[in-house]
Amino acid sequence: MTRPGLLLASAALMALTAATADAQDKVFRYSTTGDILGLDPHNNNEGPTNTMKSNIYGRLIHRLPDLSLEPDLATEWERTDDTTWIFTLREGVTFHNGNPFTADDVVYSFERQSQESSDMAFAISSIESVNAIDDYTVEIKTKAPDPTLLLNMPNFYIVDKEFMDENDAFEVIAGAGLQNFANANANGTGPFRIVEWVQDNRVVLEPFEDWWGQDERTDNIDQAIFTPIGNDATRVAALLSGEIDAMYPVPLQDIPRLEGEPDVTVLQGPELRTIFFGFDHHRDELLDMPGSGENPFKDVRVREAFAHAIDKEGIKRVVMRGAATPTGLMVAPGINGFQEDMNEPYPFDPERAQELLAEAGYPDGFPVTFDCPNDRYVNDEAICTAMVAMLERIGIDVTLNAQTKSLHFNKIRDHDTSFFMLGWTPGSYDAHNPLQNLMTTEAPGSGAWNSGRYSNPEVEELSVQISQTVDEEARNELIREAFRIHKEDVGHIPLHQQALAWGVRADTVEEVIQRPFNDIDLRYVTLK
Amino acid sequence: MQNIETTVELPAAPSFGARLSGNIKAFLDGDVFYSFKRSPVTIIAFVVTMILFFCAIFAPWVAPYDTYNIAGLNLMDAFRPPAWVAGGDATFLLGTDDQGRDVLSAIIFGLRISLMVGFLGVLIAAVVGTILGLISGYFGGWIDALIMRIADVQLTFPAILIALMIDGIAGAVLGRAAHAESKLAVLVIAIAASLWVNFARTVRGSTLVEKNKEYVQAARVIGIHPILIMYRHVLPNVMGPVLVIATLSLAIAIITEATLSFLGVGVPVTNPSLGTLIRIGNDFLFSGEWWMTIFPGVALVILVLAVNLLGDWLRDALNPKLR
Amino acid sequence: MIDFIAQRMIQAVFVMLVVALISFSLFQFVGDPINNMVGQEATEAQREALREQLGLNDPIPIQFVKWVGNAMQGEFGISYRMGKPVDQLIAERLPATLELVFLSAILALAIGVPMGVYTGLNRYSWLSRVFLTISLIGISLPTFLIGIILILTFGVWLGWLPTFGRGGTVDLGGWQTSFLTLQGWSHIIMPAFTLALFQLTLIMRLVRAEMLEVLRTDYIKFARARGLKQRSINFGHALKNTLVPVITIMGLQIGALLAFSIITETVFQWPGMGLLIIQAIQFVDIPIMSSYLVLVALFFVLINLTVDLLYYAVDPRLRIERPGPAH
Amino acid sequence: MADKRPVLDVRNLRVEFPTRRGTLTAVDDVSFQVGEGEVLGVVGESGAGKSITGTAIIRLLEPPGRIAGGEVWLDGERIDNLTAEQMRRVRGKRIGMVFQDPLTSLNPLYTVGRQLTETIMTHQELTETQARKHAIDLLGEVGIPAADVRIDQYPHQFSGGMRQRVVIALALCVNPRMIIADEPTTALDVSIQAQIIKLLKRLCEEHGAAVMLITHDMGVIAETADRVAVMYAGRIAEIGPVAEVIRNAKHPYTEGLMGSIPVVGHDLARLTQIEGSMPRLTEIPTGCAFHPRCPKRFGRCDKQRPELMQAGASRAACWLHDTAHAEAAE
Repeated sequence: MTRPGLLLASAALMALTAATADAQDKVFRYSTTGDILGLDPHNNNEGPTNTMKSNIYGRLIHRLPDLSLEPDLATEWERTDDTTWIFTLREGVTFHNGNPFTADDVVYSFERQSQESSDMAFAISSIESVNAIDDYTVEIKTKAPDPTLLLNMPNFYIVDKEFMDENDAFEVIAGAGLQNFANANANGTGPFRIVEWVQDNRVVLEPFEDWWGQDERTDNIDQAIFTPIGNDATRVAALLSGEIDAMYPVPLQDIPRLEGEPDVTVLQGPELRTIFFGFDHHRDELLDMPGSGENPFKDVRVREAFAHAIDKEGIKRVVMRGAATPTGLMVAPGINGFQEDMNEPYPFDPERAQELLAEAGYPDGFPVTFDCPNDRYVNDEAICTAMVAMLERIGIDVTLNAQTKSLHFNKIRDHDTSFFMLGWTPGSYDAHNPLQNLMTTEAPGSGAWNSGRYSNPEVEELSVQISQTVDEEARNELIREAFRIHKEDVGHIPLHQQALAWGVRADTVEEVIQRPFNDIDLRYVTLK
Repeated sequence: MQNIETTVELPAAPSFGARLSGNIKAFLDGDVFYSFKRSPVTIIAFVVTMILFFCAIFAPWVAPYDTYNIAGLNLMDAFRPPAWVAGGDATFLLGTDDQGRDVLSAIIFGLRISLMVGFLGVLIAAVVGTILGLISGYFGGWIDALIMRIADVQLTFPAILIALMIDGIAGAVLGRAAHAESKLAVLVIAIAASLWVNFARTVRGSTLVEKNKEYVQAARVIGIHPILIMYRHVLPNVMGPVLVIATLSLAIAIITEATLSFLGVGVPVTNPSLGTLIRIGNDFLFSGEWWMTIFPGVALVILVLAVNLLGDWLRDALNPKLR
Repeated sequence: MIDFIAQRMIQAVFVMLVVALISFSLFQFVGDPINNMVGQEATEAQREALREQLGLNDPIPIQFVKWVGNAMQGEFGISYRMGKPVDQLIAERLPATLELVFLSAILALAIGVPMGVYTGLNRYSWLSRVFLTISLIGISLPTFLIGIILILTFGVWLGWLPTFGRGGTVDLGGWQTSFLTLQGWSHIIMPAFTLALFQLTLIMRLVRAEMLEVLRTDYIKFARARGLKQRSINFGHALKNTLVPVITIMGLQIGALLAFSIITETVFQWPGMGLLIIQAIQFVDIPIMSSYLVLVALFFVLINLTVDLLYYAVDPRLRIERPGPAH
Repeated sequence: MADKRPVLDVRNLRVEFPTRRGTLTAVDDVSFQVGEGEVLGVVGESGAGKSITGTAIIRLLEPPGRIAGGEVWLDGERIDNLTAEQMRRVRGKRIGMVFQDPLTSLNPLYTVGRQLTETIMTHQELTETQARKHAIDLLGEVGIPAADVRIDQYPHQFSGGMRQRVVIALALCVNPRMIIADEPTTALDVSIQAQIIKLLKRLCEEHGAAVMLITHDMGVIAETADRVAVMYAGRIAEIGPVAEVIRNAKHPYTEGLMGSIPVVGHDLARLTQIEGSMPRLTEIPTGCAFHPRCPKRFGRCDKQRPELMQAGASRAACWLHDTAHAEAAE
């Protein structure tokens, strides 16, 4: 039985790097709930897996913890006209297996990542073509003017053409899958290389000595071991007993206790994910009111009543123990197009809510089933239970249906819901992403997660324009207008940004920089 | 042949009342009740079980707060420690949980669901299991093979999958509203489905042994109907192990209910059962709010302890050979 | 005897087919795997293509027949989540669960039977009362609570045992065993005890109930009348007669151990079949679920076969009757 | 009956059962002896305390029953005050017991041979093979054909009669001095009964064992016993040589008992019947326990309990034979 997934690119490189694992003493052990899905950078679009890719693979542009962009494999870039960009590539860069990095690799990577079966195709969907001008310059043409191209570059992973062709691994096998070569083996230009991956057990990484950024390396790790631990309490125990040096997420209720521990510190900060509630705008008859021929949610006053019924501060203080930032917008600060002044949440005003309900003709409310996940977002089930209490207080007869995420997402995708909770992190860190996926239905490829099928003609039109306006000023104006209409419409009710909570051993770890997307990038870890 | 005149004076049939009081009097000074009086442990267990049942049935009147009236919950009351702990509040004797529910009332209401689902589930499982066990043990042949193979098929599926399937079917068959109502029924069926096999196999094992005993063969020889044989002869000898499993299965049933509820198949989390209270509280156990899981846990332990001790006494008392 | 076993094997195949059919009709209720397999930004077209490729659009009977057809040639499909052939995955995870279940069964027997005999023999001693009460507490606390308490006591507070995972395994020709190294034992002891706790209570109570009945029989009275040593009466004559019903339960309990191991493995992050099936259920990983269920069905049939064969070994009265399908 | 020291000497034995309804005296001041090679029959209606007496002697009383008084001597050595371990060594080695129901007396899961060798080796320093050989001989002696084959078979492979033979073999396998046979033939059909009785008698003579044969079957007693004791309500009503007791009973209860036995050749129109039934242990009448049913009762019968008095060749506990006071005035 062959050891699953031997990850070093080739035996040759093994001889080169004299350092073997056990000689070092600086080992960084960290853990989260689930294992990575695979190593094919053009597949497995999921949080922890994407961060692992950024440890191993180079991209033209890298996103820093403060969300600003920094040169990676491309040293400079400029836009020659509305749809053409010229990127100058870094010279003297080698892949983990020693192959040199050239423009051909960029072209090959574009062709591979834009395949139909690639999970990451969305990030470069606006690119028309990529061709090499010479060994170290590349021209990228977009189908239409794309203001968010640079923002999407950190999701465009560069693989080694020779290595892939040698192992005939061009084709991206759809769905998470290890049996193909690309998903089991990694050969990037990133600061770390994979030594071993035993699925659901551990991933072992070591620094890549010939990394182009070796001299300004910010981390001092000799070996990193990533082990998934599903059960929260067990993961907390593993941190307390010192078997692991860092872990996330820390259950909110355990934060005070961990902060009390002398050799453990808890890093907290807002996550880019926005938690919100959505209505069924589409059906003529609400699922829970058979034969009534009415859908109360079609009336904006009912939606506004729901918005006023929610005590966001109460949820923040009690359910989230202060670790959440109530929001009024569908995007979090730091996302391109965020408008600070519009971020004022709907005020908590139960009386106003009951007045609105009466005005809309439902003085004593109506029955509705509230669909929630119970193992996806932080304290999701507790939030929904608290919500039920608040809605019942204004007369709505709520039946809570809290289910595991696979069952919950199933209902969401099938639009089989009247009132639901969902969370969204814009993949491209740009405001157009939620507009396209959550707040519109008409444009091609839009409304994937718009379960309530909210659609406002003006917002639809604005969304299309936003995707094509290159000028930043004008684009922000359009975004602002779209969000204003959506807010007036109460298309969705944004709740809050949930907080990240990372538990780190103070006695072994000097510092870990926390980024608003919830995963540890080994570059920013320094051990004692 | 001299016919023997037997004029026997039949006593007038006693009225129902007399017969009933007669039975009660006979029971009271019978040996079963005597062994009950003698062991203090059993008395305590009996009293505790009755109290728990009483609370479950009359929950709305017994519990200080109506935790199922969701609107009444006030989020600001959440995480209050028990009254005697610093920061505790006398109105919430055992403190409050993450939704501001008074833990004591939540336990009483939770008890109602857990007891109902637990007892019904175990009862159905016991009846179905024992009958099938008797039949398969007694008749043997292809019936036995069929029943045992059904058991194998059913044993394969963890309760979780069974519940999901039954809930799915219920969802497809019943309308949306009826489906919500059917949650409890789905739970009971799922739990019964996952427990009956224990009873069936044990009863079958014992029936196999009893079947070879002469008294059963004798009964068979004189043509007593097999069902009567099983009922009157084999069943009493099998009650011992069945009672053991029944009382133990109650604990499993209550915990299974919590797992199923977590999967969204059981009772909604807005009116939590005892098992669900423990599950939710479990996350807070070591983060300072220990009372959220400890008190429901203690309640469950007391319930299971009382029921099992009662079960032990009943089994020993009912078994003629053991007295 | 041979024809009896052969017959059971035929029944086994039948059971496995029924299990496979039920599981395929079951999966639609567990959710849609596609959501978990592709990222949130995947377009509808990509999802549809993947669903087509995995054959999820076929009606259930077709999926079932296809799966059985492949299974015949030993092709159990590729796991949606882990992309590895299912049989390789199961082969990897099986030793962990088998060793865990095996050790907990031994623990349950080694502690449960003597306790059962003791409480059966000295029915009214205070120690018997203590055993009965403690065992009840053991089974009324949910497995996940017991697991967490053990982890925090021995893992964090005392630091004697590791808090999670399965270290120190030695590779015996493909079979990873924990039993050969001290570190392996340190990893397996807590999960095994958590798993054993429930079975231990059941065995103890059943042995006690049976022992009480057997001690009242004539042949025990006759044995005492013959002046046999008390030890050989209790542990020879009495215990052997007590074992017949206990064997049924043990056979059954090994099945229950498999079901209980799901929770224990999740709490201890034990890389066994339990963890595999829970992750598969959450991910709606149909190939793994179907193969797992059929494999467990085979387990149960084999376990029940051994239990019935054990009947013959222990109870000669059954041996005389022709061991045809009757038993 | 050689007038040597008796094998078994029971003096004033009292067995009580403390129950919540008051203490029941199942055996009330019973004394008797059994000589070597002698068969003492113990008869009486069921519930008279016959089996309790036997069980008490071998000290296998089920709690709450206990020996409340009196002494039991075996071969001149007192055994009722032995420790449990000492008594265990006595059982089987010096006192053997045969139970009523052969079907349940043998451990179903052990072969006949194993049960025999185990008993033998418990009391005698023999090797496995020697014990097995001795067991085979014993089985042959008790009349089991092809003993060397049957020794490895299980109890359920033997018929009722055969099983009782095995039980007897077990009881005798270490040559006990005393055999207590508690209704050995009751569960057997008549034809087998005779064989078992003949076997028991023969073996006891050969081994010189004394036998206490407990039964309610007067026919078995007449054929087998040398002397017989008639028990009523926990007491010995009459004891004496079997012919004497049967033909001219001294105690009215014995008379009634004997009268109710159909004797071949006598065409009795009607068997005598004793009115009423034996008193429950909780309502034992004062004085002579039989007096309520005794046709010949008179003054002092209901006041004072009669001791065993010499009456011809036997002794009876009945004031009719109180020669000492010769009808002293009440």
